[in-house]
Amino acid sequence: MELSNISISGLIILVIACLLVIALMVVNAIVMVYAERKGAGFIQRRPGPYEVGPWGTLQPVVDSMKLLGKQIFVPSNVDFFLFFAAPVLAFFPVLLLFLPIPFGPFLTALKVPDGIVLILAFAGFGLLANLLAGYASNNKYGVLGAGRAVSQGVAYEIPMILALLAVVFQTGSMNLSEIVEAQGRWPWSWNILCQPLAFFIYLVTLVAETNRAPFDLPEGESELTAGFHTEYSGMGFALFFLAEYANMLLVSFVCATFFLGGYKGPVLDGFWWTFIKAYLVMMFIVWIRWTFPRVRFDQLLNINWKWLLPLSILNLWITAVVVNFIGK
Amino acid sequence: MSTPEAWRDAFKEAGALAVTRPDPAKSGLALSAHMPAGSLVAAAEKLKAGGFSLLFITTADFTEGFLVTYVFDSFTEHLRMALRVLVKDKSCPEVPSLAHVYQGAEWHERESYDFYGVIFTGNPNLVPILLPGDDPIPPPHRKGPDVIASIRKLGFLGEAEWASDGWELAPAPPETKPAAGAKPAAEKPAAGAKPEAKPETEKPAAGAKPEAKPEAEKTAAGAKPAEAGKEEGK
Amino acid sequence: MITAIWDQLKGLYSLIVGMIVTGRYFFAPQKTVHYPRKVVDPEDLAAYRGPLELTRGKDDESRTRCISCQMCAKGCPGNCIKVVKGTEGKLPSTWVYDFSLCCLCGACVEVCPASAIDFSHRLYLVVTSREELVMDLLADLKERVAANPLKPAPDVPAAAGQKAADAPSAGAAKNGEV
Amino acid sequence: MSNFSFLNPFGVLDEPGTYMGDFYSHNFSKKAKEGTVILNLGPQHPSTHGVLRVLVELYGEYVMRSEPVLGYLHRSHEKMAEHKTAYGFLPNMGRVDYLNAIGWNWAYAASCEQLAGIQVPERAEYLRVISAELNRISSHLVWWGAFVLDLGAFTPILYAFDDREDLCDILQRVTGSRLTMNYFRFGGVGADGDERFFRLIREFIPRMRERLKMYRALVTDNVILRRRLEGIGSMDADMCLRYGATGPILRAAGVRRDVRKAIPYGIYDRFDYEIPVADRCDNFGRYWVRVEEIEQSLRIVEQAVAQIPEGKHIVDKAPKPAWKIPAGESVFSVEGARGEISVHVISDGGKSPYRVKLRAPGFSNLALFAEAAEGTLLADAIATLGSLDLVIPEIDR
Repeated sequence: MELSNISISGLIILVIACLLVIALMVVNAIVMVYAERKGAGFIQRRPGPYEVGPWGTLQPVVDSMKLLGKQIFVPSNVDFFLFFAAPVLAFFPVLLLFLPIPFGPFLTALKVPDGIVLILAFAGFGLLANLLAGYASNNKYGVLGAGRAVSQGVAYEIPMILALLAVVFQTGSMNLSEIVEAQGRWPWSWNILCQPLAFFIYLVTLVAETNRAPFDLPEGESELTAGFHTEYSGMGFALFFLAEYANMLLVSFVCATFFLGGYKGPVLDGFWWTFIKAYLVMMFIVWIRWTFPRVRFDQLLNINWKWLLPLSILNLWITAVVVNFIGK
Repeated sequence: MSTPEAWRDAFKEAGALAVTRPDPAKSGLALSAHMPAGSLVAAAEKLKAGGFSLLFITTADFTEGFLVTYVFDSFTEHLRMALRVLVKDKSCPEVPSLAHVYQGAEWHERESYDFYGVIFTGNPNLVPILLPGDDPIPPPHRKGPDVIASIRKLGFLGEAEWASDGWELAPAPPETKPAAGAKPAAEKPAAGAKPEAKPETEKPAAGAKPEAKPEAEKTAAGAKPAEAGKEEGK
Repeated sequence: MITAIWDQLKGLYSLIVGMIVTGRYFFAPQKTVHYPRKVVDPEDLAAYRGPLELTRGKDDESRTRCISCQMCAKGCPGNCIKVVKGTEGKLPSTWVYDFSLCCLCGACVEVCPASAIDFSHRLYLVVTSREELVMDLLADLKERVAANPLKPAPDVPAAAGQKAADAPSAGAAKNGEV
Repeated sequence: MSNFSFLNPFGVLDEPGTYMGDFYSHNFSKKAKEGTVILNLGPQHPSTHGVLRVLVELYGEYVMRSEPVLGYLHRSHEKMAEHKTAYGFLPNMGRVDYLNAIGWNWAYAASCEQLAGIQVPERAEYLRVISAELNRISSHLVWWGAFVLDLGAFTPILYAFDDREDLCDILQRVTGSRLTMNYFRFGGVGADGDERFFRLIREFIPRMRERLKMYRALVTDNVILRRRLEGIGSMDADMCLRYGATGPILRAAGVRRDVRKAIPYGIYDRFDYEIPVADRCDNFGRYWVRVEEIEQSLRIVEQAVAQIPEGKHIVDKAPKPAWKIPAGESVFSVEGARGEISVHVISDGGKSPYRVKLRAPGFSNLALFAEAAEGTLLADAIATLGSLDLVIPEIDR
């Protein structure tokens, strides 16, 4: 619905949408924790969680109970306000990012003409939260982790924007619903085929943006014990955990809408296609995590500034030329 | 430069007290040279020039003093040799450090300093390495007065190919030691007497170790604290 | 410039090969022995060194072969065996074994002239306090013989006697070599 | 001043409590420059294998100066040796370095046998070679998994332990335990290998060769790993000589030195195998040398299992637990998984050995970490630490 002339009914829809999104985020965290631990288990030829509940399904629920119950330990002379602001800042802005995403033909919480600008603008908040967490927890490892988180987050924002911009160029509009409408029903008419380079660049940046797998330097276990969230236990750690999975879900939804045809599917359109595609992308991220070693920090930045950025600019330029001459 | 004879002359020039040839089949050492503390660094530099590396330093407590054995071996062709230094004064044992010739020696020397209290002058960082640094304990590996053995009685150094007069580790006169390798008879009564004698001396020394200052002073040289050594004997 | 790009492509190819390997293992059968549901197959446990046990007597099952010669107590580096000579003949009256001190080195088993001691194959031993680790092996021998007496058949392996319910403490005959 | 004045000759030790942090960080920070951060890596740190603590002086992310602090796992095996019988000290050998227990068993048992002049029967020699090489493979597998885990890959350590389980099952059939093996006796080995033992080995060798191909595809050729290892942590031959570093570190520096060939012991001269040498001097060279050694050890075991004769597994009148080592001195070196393991036994013919010096390869290998990690990034310092294949109980003894 249009943002400008907001009415009472519009407001109610918005509130319901927000509640639904919070429910989605929590349920998704539970499902993703289970899926990740099962996936990791199967890759490593072990059964994964098995004891709690049928086939271990209650394991993440019990984990979150434990995290709720754990004592929140605050180390000595810590910046009290920032220490507690950081997890909250990490988790809640992500809630706002789910609104413009078109789950179904009519299921869009906030019909905003330039949905992608809203998403990318707020994507930087998680970065700020990591910085605050590392800085405020009075721990040398935290400070090192925070430094890495900032430079990595800033570095990988730019190729991400340029990659998405290429798709926007091609479809001519910033509104996510129109982008999905522009893609056809069958896989060969999705953007992934006409923008393969943009898809590859976006895939790399989404792994880096959510601090996952080969790029998980801010919380590199083997070097910085736990990076920026070393000193967090109990709910603080749980919120960071939830934020990480919410970010993963968000970038997977954006990847689904931009490159994999959103809610358009071969049989009949609907929000389930978005979820299937998003969860496929997430399983791919989990698969990457359990395969590759960690990239060193300067290599991480080299990949970005020396390879991803030029490639994305080149791709943008080619798209512009093609769109200009063929005239969409 | 890789035959024991060549090295024997090299050590002689470096001022060795004596050069002994332990039986290689039993001891695994091709040559062992006894150096005075002063000429140790010179011999080590000569060995380093010859491509030898310092494998480890063994310190052992004997009646004559601390015998510090430096074992060298060459990485290109195998020739295992030992430099030995005898430190007679047990109250303040001093040995020049090889840390500037072989950086690896620094840790081995700190370990000997931990266990025996041998001070290696010139070691860049002579603080305890394996034992806790903040509450130092008297060196645990020193032998009690009744279990200590004598190098000359044991005679494990092998026959001396060349010995200068200053060397006092020559094997003890044969009549107290029937055969070089056999356990000298004199040792047996001491060993026999050991079980009874030790428990009394052991208990008070161990019990009183930390608190009583004078007590620790007296037994500092020969104390054998209980916690490192398990109560021995049935 | 071309070689740089070629290196990157080769690098990407090596990443894909790595992904294929883990992908294939995603569907491979699991290797975990899931303890409550599956048990380590006893054949593998033949040489496993669990806590000590007294071997069964030749003629009378519940009589130990021990002649209380103290060889094992002397030879044990951990001093975990206490044998007290009994009244009737050479049989010991008490045979106390402290499993918390034992380092399973096997010196006692090898030095025993009457081959009276052997390692049990109790893999699933669980105790809640250190005192429970101090075992009286004479009582243990009687209890095991009572549990599955081999009766006259002297050396038939007691595979049949395997109790599946609780810890499969192997009552099998002593394994081959001393 | 505490009454142990002779322990503090240069007044280096200040009164405890007058400084922040503990004794070692205070002693380390005396030489710190401006604008640097003193960081404690360990002793509770995920990437130090066991309880190693490294004091690191960081300038930003660069390691300017580092000093490992040892002693958190010091059990004083050498002092225990002076209170136990020679036979009673054998189980300790499995506990000094539990990843390569057989190497240490061999060094101590052979050192006493060399002193006492005990001959070992043929079959026992073959059993010794087979168990030592299998133990070397299992030690290299644990190193391989843990090293790649340090670099951030979580899965390969599970595959490595998957293979190591088979090895532990095989070795358990003869030694009785899976980790702290007490297999060697003076004059032979503890138990003979039965038919199932040799069958399991024959099945294991081809399967392991298949797995080595998989390891190469998954990790060795992985570009991220190559970038993390090549050209980092350079330790050349001269540095190894100055520090006494031996084993794969020395062989990765281009020196062809393997105790099995340099000082032939046991029956190693009957098998044909090469010594993998790489003159790359960097982390990847050490990685490559160890992975190749797994292949060579498989070849040795294959030939040994084929040629093993019948016979006794221990000499007839083998020394009993109350056996006394004859008076004398003996040094014996063995090629362990991490380098040259030497045991220096001095015996006065009494009930217990007079002095036993255990030369751990890790002790000298770790000493050169400070010089190799100077000026590198923190992540590279952790990678160099992992490439040294450290086992802290062996270093602290």
